Amino acid sequence: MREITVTQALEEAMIEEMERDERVITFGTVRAPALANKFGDRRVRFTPISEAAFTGIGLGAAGSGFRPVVNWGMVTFSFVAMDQIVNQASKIRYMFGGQADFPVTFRCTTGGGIQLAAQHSQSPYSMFMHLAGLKIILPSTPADAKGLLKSAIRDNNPTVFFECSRLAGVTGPVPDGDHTVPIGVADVKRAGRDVTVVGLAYYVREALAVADSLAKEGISIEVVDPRTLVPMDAEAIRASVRRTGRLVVVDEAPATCSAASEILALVTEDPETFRALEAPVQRVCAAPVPVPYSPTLEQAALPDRAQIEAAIRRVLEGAPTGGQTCR
Amino acid sequence: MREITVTQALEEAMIEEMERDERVITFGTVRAPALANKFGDRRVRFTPISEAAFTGIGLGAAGSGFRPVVNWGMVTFSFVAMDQIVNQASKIRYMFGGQADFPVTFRCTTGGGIQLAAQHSQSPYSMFMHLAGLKIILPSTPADAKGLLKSAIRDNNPTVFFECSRLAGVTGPVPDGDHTVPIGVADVKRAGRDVTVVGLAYYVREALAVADSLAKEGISIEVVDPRTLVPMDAEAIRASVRRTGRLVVVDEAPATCSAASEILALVTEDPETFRALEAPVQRVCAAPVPVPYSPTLEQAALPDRAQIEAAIRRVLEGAPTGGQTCR
Amino acid sequence: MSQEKTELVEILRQMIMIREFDLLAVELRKAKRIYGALHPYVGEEAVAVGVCAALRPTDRITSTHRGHGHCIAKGADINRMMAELFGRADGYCKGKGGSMHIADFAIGMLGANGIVAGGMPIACGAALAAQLEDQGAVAACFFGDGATGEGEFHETLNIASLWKLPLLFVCENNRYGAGNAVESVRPEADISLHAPAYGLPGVSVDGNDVLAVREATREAVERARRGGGPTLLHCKTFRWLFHAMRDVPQPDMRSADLLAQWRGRERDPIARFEGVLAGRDLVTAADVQAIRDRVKRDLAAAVEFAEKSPYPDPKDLLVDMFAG
Amino acid sequence: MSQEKTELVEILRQMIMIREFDLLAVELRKAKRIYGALHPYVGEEAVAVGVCAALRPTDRITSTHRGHGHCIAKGADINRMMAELFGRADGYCKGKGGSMHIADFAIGMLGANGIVAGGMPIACGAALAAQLEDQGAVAACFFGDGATGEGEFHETLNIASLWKLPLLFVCENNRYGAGNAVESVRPEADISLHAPAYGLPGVSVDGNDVLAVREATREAVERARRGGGPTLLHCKTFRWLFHAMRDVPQPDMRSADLLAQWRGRERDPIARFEGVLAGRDLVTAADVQAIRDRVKRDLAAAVEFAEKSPYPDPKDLLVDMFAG
Ligand SMILES: Cc1ncc(C[n+]2csc(CCOP(=O)(O)OP(=O)(O)O)c2C)c(N)n1
Ligand SMILES: Cc1ncc(C[n+]2csc(CCOP(=O)(O)OP(=O)(O)O)c2C)c(N)n1
Ligand SMILES: [Mg+2]
Ligand SMILES: [Mg+2]
Repeated sequence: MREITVTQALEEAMIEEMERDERVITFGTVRAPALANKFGDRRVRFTPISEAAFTGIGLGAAGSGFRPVVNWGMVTFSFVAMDQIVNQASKIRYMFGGQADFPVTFRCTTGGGIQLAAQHSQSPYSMFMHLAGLKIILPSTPADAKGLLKSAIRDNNPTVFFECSRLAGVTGPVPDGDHTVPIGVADVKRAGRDVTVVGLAYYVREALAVADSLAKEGISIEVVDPRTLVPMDAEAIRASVRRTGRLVVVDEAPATCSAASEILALVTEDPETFRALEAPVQRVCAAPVPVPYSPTLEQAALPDRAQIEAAIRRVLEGAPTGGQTCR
Repeated sequence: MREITVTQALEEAMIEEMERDERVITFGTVRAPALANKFGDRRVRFTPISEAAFTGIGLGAAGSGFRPVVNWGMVTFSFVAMDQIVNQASKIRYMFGGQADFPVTFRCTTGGGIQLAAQHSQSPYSMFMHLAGLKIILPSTPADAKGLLKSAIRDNNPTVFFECSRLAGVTGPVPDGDHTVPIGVADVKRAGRDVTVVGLAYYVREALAVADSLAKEGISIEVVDPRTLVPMDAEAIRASVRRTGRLVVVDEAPATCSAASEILALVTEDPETFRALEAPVQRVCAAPVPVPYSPTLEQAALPDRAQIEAAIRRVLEGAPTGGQTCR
Repeated sequence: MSQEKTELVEILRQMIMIREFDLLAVELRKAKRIYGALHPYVGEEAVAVGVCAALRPTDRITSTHRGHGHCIAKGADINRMMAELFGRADGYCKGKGGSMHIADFAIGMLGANGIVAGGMPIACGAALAAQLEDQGAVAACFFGDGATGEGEFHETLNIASLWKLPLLFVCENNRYGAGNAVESVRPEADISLHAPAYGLPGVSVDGNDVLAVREATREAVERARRGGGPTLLHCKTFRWLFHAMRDVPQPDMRSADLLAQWRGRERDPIARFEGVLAGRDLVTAADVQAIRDRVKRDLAAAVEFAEKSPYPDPKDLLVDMFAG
Repeated sequence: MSQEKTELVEILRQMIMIREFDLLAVELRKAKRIYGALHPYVGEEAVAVGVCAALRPTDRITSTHRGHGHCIAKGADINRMMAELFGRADGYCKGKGGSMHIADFAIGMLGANGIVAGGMPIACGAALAAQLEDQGAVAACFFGDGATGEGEFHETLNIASLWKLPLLFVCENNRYGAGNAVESVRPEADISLHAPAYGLPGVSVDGNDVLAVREATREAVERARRGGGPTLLHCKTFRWLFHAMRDVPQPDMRSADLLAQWRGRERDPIARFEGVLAGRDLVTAADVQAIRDRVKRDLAAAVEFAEKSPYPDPKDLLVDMFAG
């Protein structure tokens, strides 16, 4: 299979969906020359720096028959538009009794790790997950990125599509043709017996790397990638935890009220899964600070492989696992 | 002790703090005639309907030596100001290396239950908790409301003070004099042996009511009120759960990535508390919908005593508790 | 009856309907037969009706927290509006929205909005859709004087003008935003002053003169349909009643004198328009009385319709959340 | 040396320092000795320096993502600025902020801001503080032409004018917001046109003429100190370099011709001001060369200071989060 970057995969998705459906339009503050040349400046626009207005414009155009893809740029810029997201987009369908659909996709980049500091490095997906009424997507591979963006654009609901900054240039195989990935289905990126590690975005890769290295000790890690945060494929995660009896969740958002908290809650409130647990569940998250600029501090603020490994060892402590019997 | 409403308690707090420190100023879109008459229209202002601007004005004035109390009105209006909250208020101190303090208090009403529908009924504290850098307060009694508002105004950090709509008219005893309540300290509102119920705001009262009624069956409920959501008094909650072995969290926000999720995570990731758990932990939260208008739907959307009781019975299932032995 | 006369009489009927609808709603709310918050449009009828009289059914509007007038003027069914206020299953939003969230997408009414200025970007999106569809449709957003304090007002003016969108900005300057007089929250009371900085026409009009509003709207709409871009229409009117009520009305601090001035026959938009019609021999006092009677009968029927409609079934709580 | 001459030479020195600082920063960033995003102020020096020359140390400013010039003009220490770019413990923010978040509250520099228009309400709060303190202090907020797209621009203009706050709105119209020419995002290029709707003076000035900027600022500041309220000062200037760089500069699509025009001696704010000073016999070519040499030595020392400063200790990660 051909290998392309996440950025290329996303651009392919945009082109294919715009070709497929002329009601797909797109705008944001940054020009998209490739798309504009192909589809013209009526369907591909750039806007003034007015996130609140152009978010609402996307919503209004969606309610009037179009399928806008609105690019916020960095997710931190979306906070300027938060009223349109919270009070309008997430509520509009239900509040009006379901009389219209609002097929709008909001794209944004997310995450830290590239020294852009607090106002350009944030991973606030849980704030959007908390709102009933938005679908939330966070892919970790080029194939998932392409397939999920295509699904998001075709979905008839407001959808927020998060693009992890550190994954933009990462390559991976992407199937040819109309490759879509269903919204709401988690993916087991690596099967294992001893510990379930749920990773988000960049931390799927990091979890896989740790799993590789622990495999040498005979510790068998299952890496689950939710891919979609709303709807969350709770059953896939629970099923994995019921097999392994142990859960570590890794994400670069601070822990408090995070997606990681939610996954812990989904697992521990389910009686069957709770009973299968052999160790306390663990979060490996960012420190509770705005992301700092200096590389030494930023590295300390964000999770790393050592922390993931330590959490895995904590949940394995005293456990009669493959890993431990092999040692 | 004299009994006053939450609203009166909050007004007392404002008056006392404005008398105590002339650097305390206040503004919002609604006039506050009692305060304005007492302290003049330089310190007590009303603003245009410009939440983003006046939130930032509060922050800027705080960084310039004042102690503004900024009234957003309903918490849903604060989303218009979300950039100033997320990108500015929560980050400003850390991002600038701690060179200045920003003693600003943001007040807002929160919650549903009074048929104001989706855009005027929301309980999004977890979205603010997720941000590292804000202190978050959510009192349930007039005494706590007064004592915590006074502490918030004196605190040297940006603080969001949530006022539950359904509690506004509720009365309770409030000590005379300079009554303050420390930020970050939970309160056990009722001691009990069998189940820890953590309630937030209005649901502290509801949990107490359920505890009363279950007491008749010999089921002994401990009701814990965190009062402050950031910093969360995790140790008080964990200590309670270690005693009871069972946890139910009740709140009127939807469950996903909520304060309730966070409390479940804080409890289940702590090894000692995890080992003390005798049943899956439970959330009793709002349905995942924007709060609907019609009373029948709104009641169905928000938690009620029956759901609290059912959750308590679920965690007690098969348990050799006082409650069960009495039956 | 001539086409012109039919139209004018319908304008009168709509204004009377709006007034009676909201006066009735106030009584219903006082009696706790309906719920939540209520913002009566009484006194401002000429704005909604004058604007919508210049629109087509395929044109789209957004509204505000004070939205009943806009619904009725755009052609909404009062039965379903009333059922919504009663929180019933046959309401426009199946009881999920209430007074502040009535919408009827089928007639191009894209929703009331409980967030001040929140509807403006949405209307701008509808105007973008209209421009892309290229069928000559336009959009209009209603907003209050208070809403001009919000950044979304400014952002939307800028983009709509830049893109020459077929959008009509209708400022209902009723002189107050809740308890605050417009002079107390704006250094310049004249809202049309914003237009030049955005390179679009700003027009001030007597918002209690329904024909003047219709005329100004027609000009703006024609320009918009021709690709000439948006207009800022500043309609000067007055809110007769309190800002809002829940169980009881919010205190209204305005002087009795001021209220009397605006409620007098010379300023009342309905009385004035009745005068115009009578002067042109288009209606008699009896005709007007007949309209009023019909309106009252229709409203009584709407209340009956609403009360007969069931409350939504709690089992349907999750219905309408996501589209398939 | 006369007071006047001292001041003018200091203005020249600051402009040269800003230019050299940012040209050096570009090289440092290309060499990956500093991190993150960098927005050079080259070509716009006369705005920051002209404005700050009319301010007192006790006056407060807020800045933007393109903030080095504002820092230097307000009197920041280039050693601590440079250490911040290097991400070191002796930087202004102890390495936590970087280029987009330099602040020095001690000199009234309330922070650069990575969010377009985000600093304006904060400056307005500083102006409110100044009004309440009643010591004649003022505040100024710098913002770009692109920032006028944001609602916070409008909201802040309105409140500042309404409350007659001592606030100076300094629009640095460098004709581009990132890749977008001002004409492509605003229907009206002239930003001072916004002023009338807010009842405040709007003044356009040649932003490459440092004395003109200083003069316009002086007038505005004097009015503000007297309680006359805010001014919108529209400074027309030009961005010489790319919008921003990370590991490499963002592509700059502007024509070589256009760049050459603005970089020529007739428009270059520094060359022009050198000409003015030489024409008034205040400096010789040798004087200017001496200033340049000193600036370069100071910058070399700043780099040395920065590099000697340790990286922040990861153990201090949580320090500075909350005030006691
Ligand atoms: C963002 C936001 N802030 C505050 C409010 C509370 N509020 C509701 S209506 C209103 C006054 C609006 O005034 P105006 O725009 O003039 O409309 P009018 O009520 O006069 O029709 C206010 C402040 C709100 N609903 N939304
Ligand atoms: C709210 C927000 N939206 C978008 C951006 C991305 N961005 C950074 S600088 C910039 C252009 C700003 O243009 P202007 O205000 O003219 O300032 P200049 O860069 O020309 O100095 C943009 C779009 C941002 N930082 N914040
Ligand atoms: Mg009004
Ligand atoms: Mg610019």
